[in-house]
Amino acid sequence: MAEITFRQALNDALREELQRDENVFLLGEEIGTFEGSYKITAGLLKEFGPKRVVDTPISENGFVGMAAGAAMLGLRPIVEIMTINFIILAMDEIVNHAAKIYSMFGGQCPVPLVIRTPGGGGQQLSATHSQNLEVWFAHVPGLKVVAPSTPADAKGLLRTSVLDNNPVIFLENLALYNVKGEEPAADYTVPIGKAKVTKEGADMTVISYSRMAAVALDVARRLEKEQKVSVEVVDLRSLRPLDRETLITSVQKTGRAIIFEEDWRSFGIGAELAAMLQEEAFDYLDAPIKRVGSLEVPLPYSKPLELAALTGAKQLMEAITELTPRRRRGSHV
Amino acid sequence: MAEITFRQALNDALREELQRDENVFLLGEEIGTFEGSYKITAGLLKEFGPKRVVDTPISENGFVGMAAGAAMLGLRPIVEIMTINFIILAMDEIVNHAAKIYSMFGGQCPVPLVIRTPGGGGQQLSATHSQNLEVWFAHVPGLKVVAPSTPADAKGLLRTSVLDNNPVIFLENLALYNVKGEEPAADYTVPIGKAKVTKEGADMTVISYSRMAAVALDVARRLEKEQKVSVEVVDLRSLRPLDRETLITSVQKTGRAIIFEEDWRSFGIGAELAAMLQEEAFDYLDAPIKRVGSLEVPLPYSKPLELAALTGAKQLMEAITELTPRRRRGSHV
Amino acid sequence: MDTQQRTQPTVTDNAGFDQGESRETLLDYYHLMLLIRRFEEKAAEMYTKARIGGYCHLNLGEEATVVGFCAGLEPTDYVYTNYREHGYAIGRGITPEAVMAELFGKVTGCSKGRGGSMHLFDINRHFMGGYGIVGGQLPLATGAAFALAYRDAHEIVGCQMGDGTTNTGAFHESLNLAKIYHLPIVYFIVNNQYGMGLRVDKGSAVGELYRKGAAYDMRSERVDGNDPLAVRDAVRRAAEIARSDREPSLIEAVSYRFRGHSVVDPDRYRPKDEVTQGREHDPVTLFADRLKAAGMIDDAGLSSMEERVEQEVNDAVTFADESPNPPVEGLMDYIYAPDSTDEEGA
Amino acid sequence: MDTQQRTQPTVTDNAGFDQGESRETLLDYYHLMLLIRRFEEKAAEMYTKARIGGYCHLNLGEEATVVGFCAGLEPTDYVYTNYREHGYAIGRGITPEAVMAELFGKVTGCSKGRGGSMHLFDINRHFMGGYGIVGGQLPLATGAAFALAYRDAHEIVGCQMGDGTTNTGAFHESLNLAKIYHLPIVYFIVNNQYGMGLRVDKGSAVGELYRKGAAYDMRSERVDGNDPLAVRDAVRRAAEIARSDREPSLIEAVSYRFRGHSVVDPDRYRPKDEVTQGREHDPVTLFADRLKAAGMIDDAGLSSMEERVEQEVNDAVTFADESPNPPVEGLMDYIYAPDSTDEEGA
Ligand SMILES: Cc1ncc(C[n+]2csc(CCOP(=O)(O)OP(=O)(O)O)c2C)c(N)n1
Ligand SMILES: Cc1ncc(C[n+]2csc(CCOP(=O)(O)OP(=O)(O)O)c2C)c(N)n1
Ligand SMILES: [Mg+2]
Ligand SMILES: [Mg+2]
Repeated sequence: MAEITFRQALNDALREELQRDENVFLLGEEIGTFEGSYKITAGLLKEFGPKRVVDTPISENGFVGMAAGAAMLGLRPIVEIMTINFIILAMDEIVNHAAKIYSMFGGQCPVPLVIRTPGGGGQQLSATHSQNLEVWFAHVPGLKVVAPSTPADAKGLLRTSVLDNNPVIFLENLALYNVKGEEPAADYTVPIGKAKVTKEGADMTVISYSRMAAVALDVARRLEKEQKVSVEVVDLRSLRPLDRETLITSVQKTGRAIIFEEDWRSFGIGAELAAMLQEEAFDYLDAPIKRVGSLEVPLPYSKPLELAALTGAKQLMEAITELTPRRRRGSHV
Repeated sequence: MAEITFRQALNDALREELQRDENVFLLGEEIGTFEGSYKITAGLLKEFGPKRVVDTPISENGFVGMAAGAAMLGLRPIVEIMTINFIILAMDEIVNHAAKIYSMFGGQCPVPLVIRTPGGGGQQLSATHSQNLEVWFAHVPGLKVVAPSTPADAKGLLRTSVLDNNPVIFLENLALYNVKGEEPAADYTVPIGKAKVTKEGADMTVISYSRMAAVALDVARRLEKEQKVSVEVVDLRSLRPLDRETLITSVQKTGRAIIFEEDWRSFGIGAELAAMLQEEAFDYLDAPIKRVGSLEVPLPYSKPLELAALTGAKQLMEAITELTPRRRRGSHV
Repeated sequence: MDTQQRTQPTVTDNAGFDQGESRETLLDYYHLMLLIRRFEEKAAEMYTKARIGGYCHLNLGEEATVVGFCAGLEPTDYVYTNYREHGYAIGRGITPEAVMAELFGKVTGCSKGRGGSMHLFDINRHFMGGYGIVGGQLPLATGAAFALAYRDAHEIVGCQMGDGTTNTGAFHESLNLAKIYHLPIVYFIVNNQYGMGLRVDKGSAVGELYRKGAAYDMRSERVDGNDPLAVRDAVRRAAEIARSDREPSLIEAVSYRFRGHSVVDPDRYRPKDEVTQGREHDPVTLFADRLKAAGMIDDAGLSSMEERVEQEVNDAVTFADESPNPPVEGLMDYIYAPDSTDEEGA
Repeated sequence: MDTQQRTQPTVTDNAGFDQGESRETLLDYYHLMLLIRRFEEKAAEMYTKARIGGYCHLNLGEEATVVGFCAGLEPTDYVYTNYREHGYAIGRGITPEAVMAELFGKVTGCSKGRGGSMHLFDINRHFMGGYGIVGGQLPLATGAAFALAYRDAHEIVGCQMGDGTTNTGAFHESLNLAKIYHLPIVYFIVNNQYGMGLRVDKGSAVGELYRKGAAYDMRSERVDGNDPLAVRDAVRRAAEIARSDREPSLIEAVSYRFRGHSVVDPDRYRPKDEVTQGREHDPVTLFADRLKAAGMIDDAGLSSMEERVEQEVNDAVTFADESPNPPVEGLMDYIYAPDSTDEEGA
């Protein structure tokens, strides 16, 4: 089975969408001549020309709003915001405008807009260049938010996002771009709002998304091999709308849950999941739902500090061990 | 005992801070000649002159960053953002700059900045002018976030916010400005990070902040009179840092909790509270923690729709009834 | 090179009209100006009667800028405005009924009662919205122009804004984008001399706002906002350049806000004599005088025009009054556009 | 009125220096330019050796703008820059050791290892930070100038930025604020002709960036960024006006980026001959030639200067190498400033 990188999957999906629909165009800083800060758009300017692949000045609020306006007239822009840290400058056009235009004007004008942007730490980019902030978007009605963890899902979700008639925030992660995974079938698509059980398990459920969903799967598989504990892994894939059903079903089965996210722990995505699950599966819970997230500090540049601040496989392992039912634990002492 | 409005309490606190410290100055749109969109700064330009009360053009990111820069050199700006809906334009200077400068530069330069801004719906201001968004700020390390519900706490917290050496987001609510309450003692201050049990109760805990904390207290008192159920009410007052201890203690006592907030229900403040409480008080919970919030829709202008979308006393009552232990319920049928 | 022209506000009490002007059209302009005047006065009245809620901003004193702007564009051109847009909505062909119904929050309103005074919209008339966030409409309008250029369309975009709006980052970013991409758009500043209580020169380093075009090598001019024909001609010049040369323009129409910022603003901060003076240059009466002086209408004609307009406004109120509220069961409609590849909601 | 002056880039291979120029000072300038050149070359080397992480942007080719800017300000003036600031930090008196240590992420770095290459800071030298968010430093610098005006202080603010930064909303809002409040600040654009891969005229509607001052009635001029004296004099003029008249200025220094945007950028998008040409106007060698021609230094002097600089740079690396990392136990320090009225953290 052929493998491709996350970067290639995005590049392929963008190319296919540009070929499929001439209303689709790309807009963003350095996506053309420079071929993308992270080379996601490599080759596309050459192939489709400057009408379809548009380099912008450093004006995030301006060109995101411009994309929304173009979408109001029926174009289907795919915007790249170089990293999620800069999208903070465009929140007004995203939240006060793109997210509200369809509703506020009584359903007269959809805004079919996709905004791609990578988040995440671990590259020593320090405090202003290492954020996640998914929760800011997931909180807002009128937006859809997706965060795939595999090349296949990235391709499948990018396609459905472009077909969607609403503003979709497509969240990537810097540390995922070089990750390889199965190349999906030519017609593979992933519906927005559907989570995926990436590994079945009996003892507990680990819920995650984006890069941490990949880490969670590795950890779970390793533990399975070592026959330590049977962990079910759910990859959210979409943060808004949330696939409550899949989450509840899994936790009702395992009775234990850990939410694993890269972002700062409090007031994050995990908070909603834990709150919702204790509402919906209270009587099935054998233990409190745990949240594993990063330390709440503006991420420092210095490598040892950065490593100490960010969560990862080690922290997840610890949480799993703490949460493992006594009987199973017993079987190893 | 003398009573004052929430508006007057803020106006008094601003005046006193301007008198106390000449490094304190006010900055914002329409706070001078116009005396404030909601008249919080009425009379202050006349009293302190244009050096201390500065009208700004419509440049939220520009003047919020300007205030942060002035704070870097030791001034203590109090910024008014006319409503929280416009602070969305200033998120970069708040989150990428004010919140990170002290940490990212190794503790060399504090940013003693207060940003006051009212949120809330119910005024028929429609989707772009009725938001809350507290969670965006509560999520960010480096920021402190307060949201008082009474004139006394407003005054007490505004004072401590101005004395604080960090950026403090001071959240008000349009519907609170005319609310009256006890005038606090001249030296009354409220520490940032301390919640308040505004009413003791035995059957359940209702946790809230800002305007909804006032509504919750009314409802709880009414129910007490009618001897229906004994509700303990906790007013958070600060959203970051969170006073976990007070919340946990109360819920350990009552075994039941409702989080009551005006904002959209999912990924809100209540999510963190529910997640944290099920982590810390799991074995004390007799029922799932409930969240009562507003419907997740861009708030429509039309009054009947707005009323249907926003949460309030009625919704809280229903939740309390559902959560009331059977024995007590029994005693009324 | 300086691409700016400075048009000295022309004295407006001059009776002569160019040959080209047809009586019928001029009377239409007058009718629209008067309709806006009376509609806004009625809106203020309805607000005090609590039939209208939220914020309500009126075009009183700006009728000539509104009518001139609308007349300078073609019917299929796209229009974006700020929240002070009742007149523009009517000027672009939305019925006074549908506008008043929106102010009343009724389901028959042009935004189905969801937008209110600040958020009027009509996709069929290419009226792409009033926007309550200052500056918010500029990037959107720029994007609409981007789409029209992308499709090589005949239509262009007209984007209205206030004087205070020129101090926002969105103004700077939008005009720069429009120029580098050669977009067919006319940015139209209504300089009514105030942003809420802030006088234009207190908030803007340059008081003559058309000069801001220099930072983008953008053609810009200033016109007398009390003369609907001067405004129309400036907008036409700019529209023509947008249509044929694919170049943006910036127009500043100098006007005066007759009342407070919104209906609830007591307007205490402006010098009495300034207000009196401002109101003396009443664009509606000035234009009526010109029409009379040119023998195009007489007092009888004027008063029958008054009656007609009064009728139109009253009909709008009746319609709004008798229209139903949006059904509460429909509250959760329109959050997401259909034909999405997922199930609704979050 | 047009407050802009257009200074034609002066031919820089002219050997003559004004009377006023002391040999010592000129040699100091040269030393600083050479130090920055070698420091940056070493930083690139250390990056490829993975001793430096994250993003790393160099001042190679911009030495004259850096030195001229620093020389035009007084030692106690406040400086804000973007993330391409190693040279500015050194030019304002932070030791190469403390800068290199910061790049290495060491606790002895000028930001204690927390900021890295993009976020150098030294409160004692009034170096108020490099900032990684494009445009982010402008409102902050404007606020620092606000504080100085508020206190009627002698100091002023120098705010450096790149050419691409002039397209941000923050640029527009900041310059307008500085003008209406009459703030003592010098906005300094280093036009190195590119923002990452985007040529200045592709991103900005006006290619001559100093012309953007017109939108704020702000005094602005353009200087040859390859001549440290021309830059210094322009900054001095502006600083004097800021200090005595409390008025902001805008300066555009035309320069060229010798390498890619950051150390990892292979720089494939620029025409070969353009790059070659750009590098031929090497500000460091040009200035060396002038000094020689003026008989202020000879080849021996130049090579001993080379040795001295090499030593300084090597000492910086040694210092950085031998310095400890920040203690992990201290990770949660500095999130909140002390003497708050609450307990730390959230
Ligand atoms: C981003 C933003 N900031 C502040 C406000 C509050 N506000 C509403 S209207 C207004 C003044 C706008 O003045 P101008 O652009 O001249 O338009 P006018 O009201 O005169 O038509 C302000 C500050 C807002 N709606 N949006
Ligand atoms: C708000 C924001 N958008 C985008 C970026 C990514 N970025 C970093 S540097 C840069 C180019 C800046 O060019 P210029 O202002 O000319 O400065 P130079 O790098 O040439 O010194 C961009 C787009 C950023 N850091 N911040
Ligand atoms: Mg105005
Ligand atoms: Mg540059």
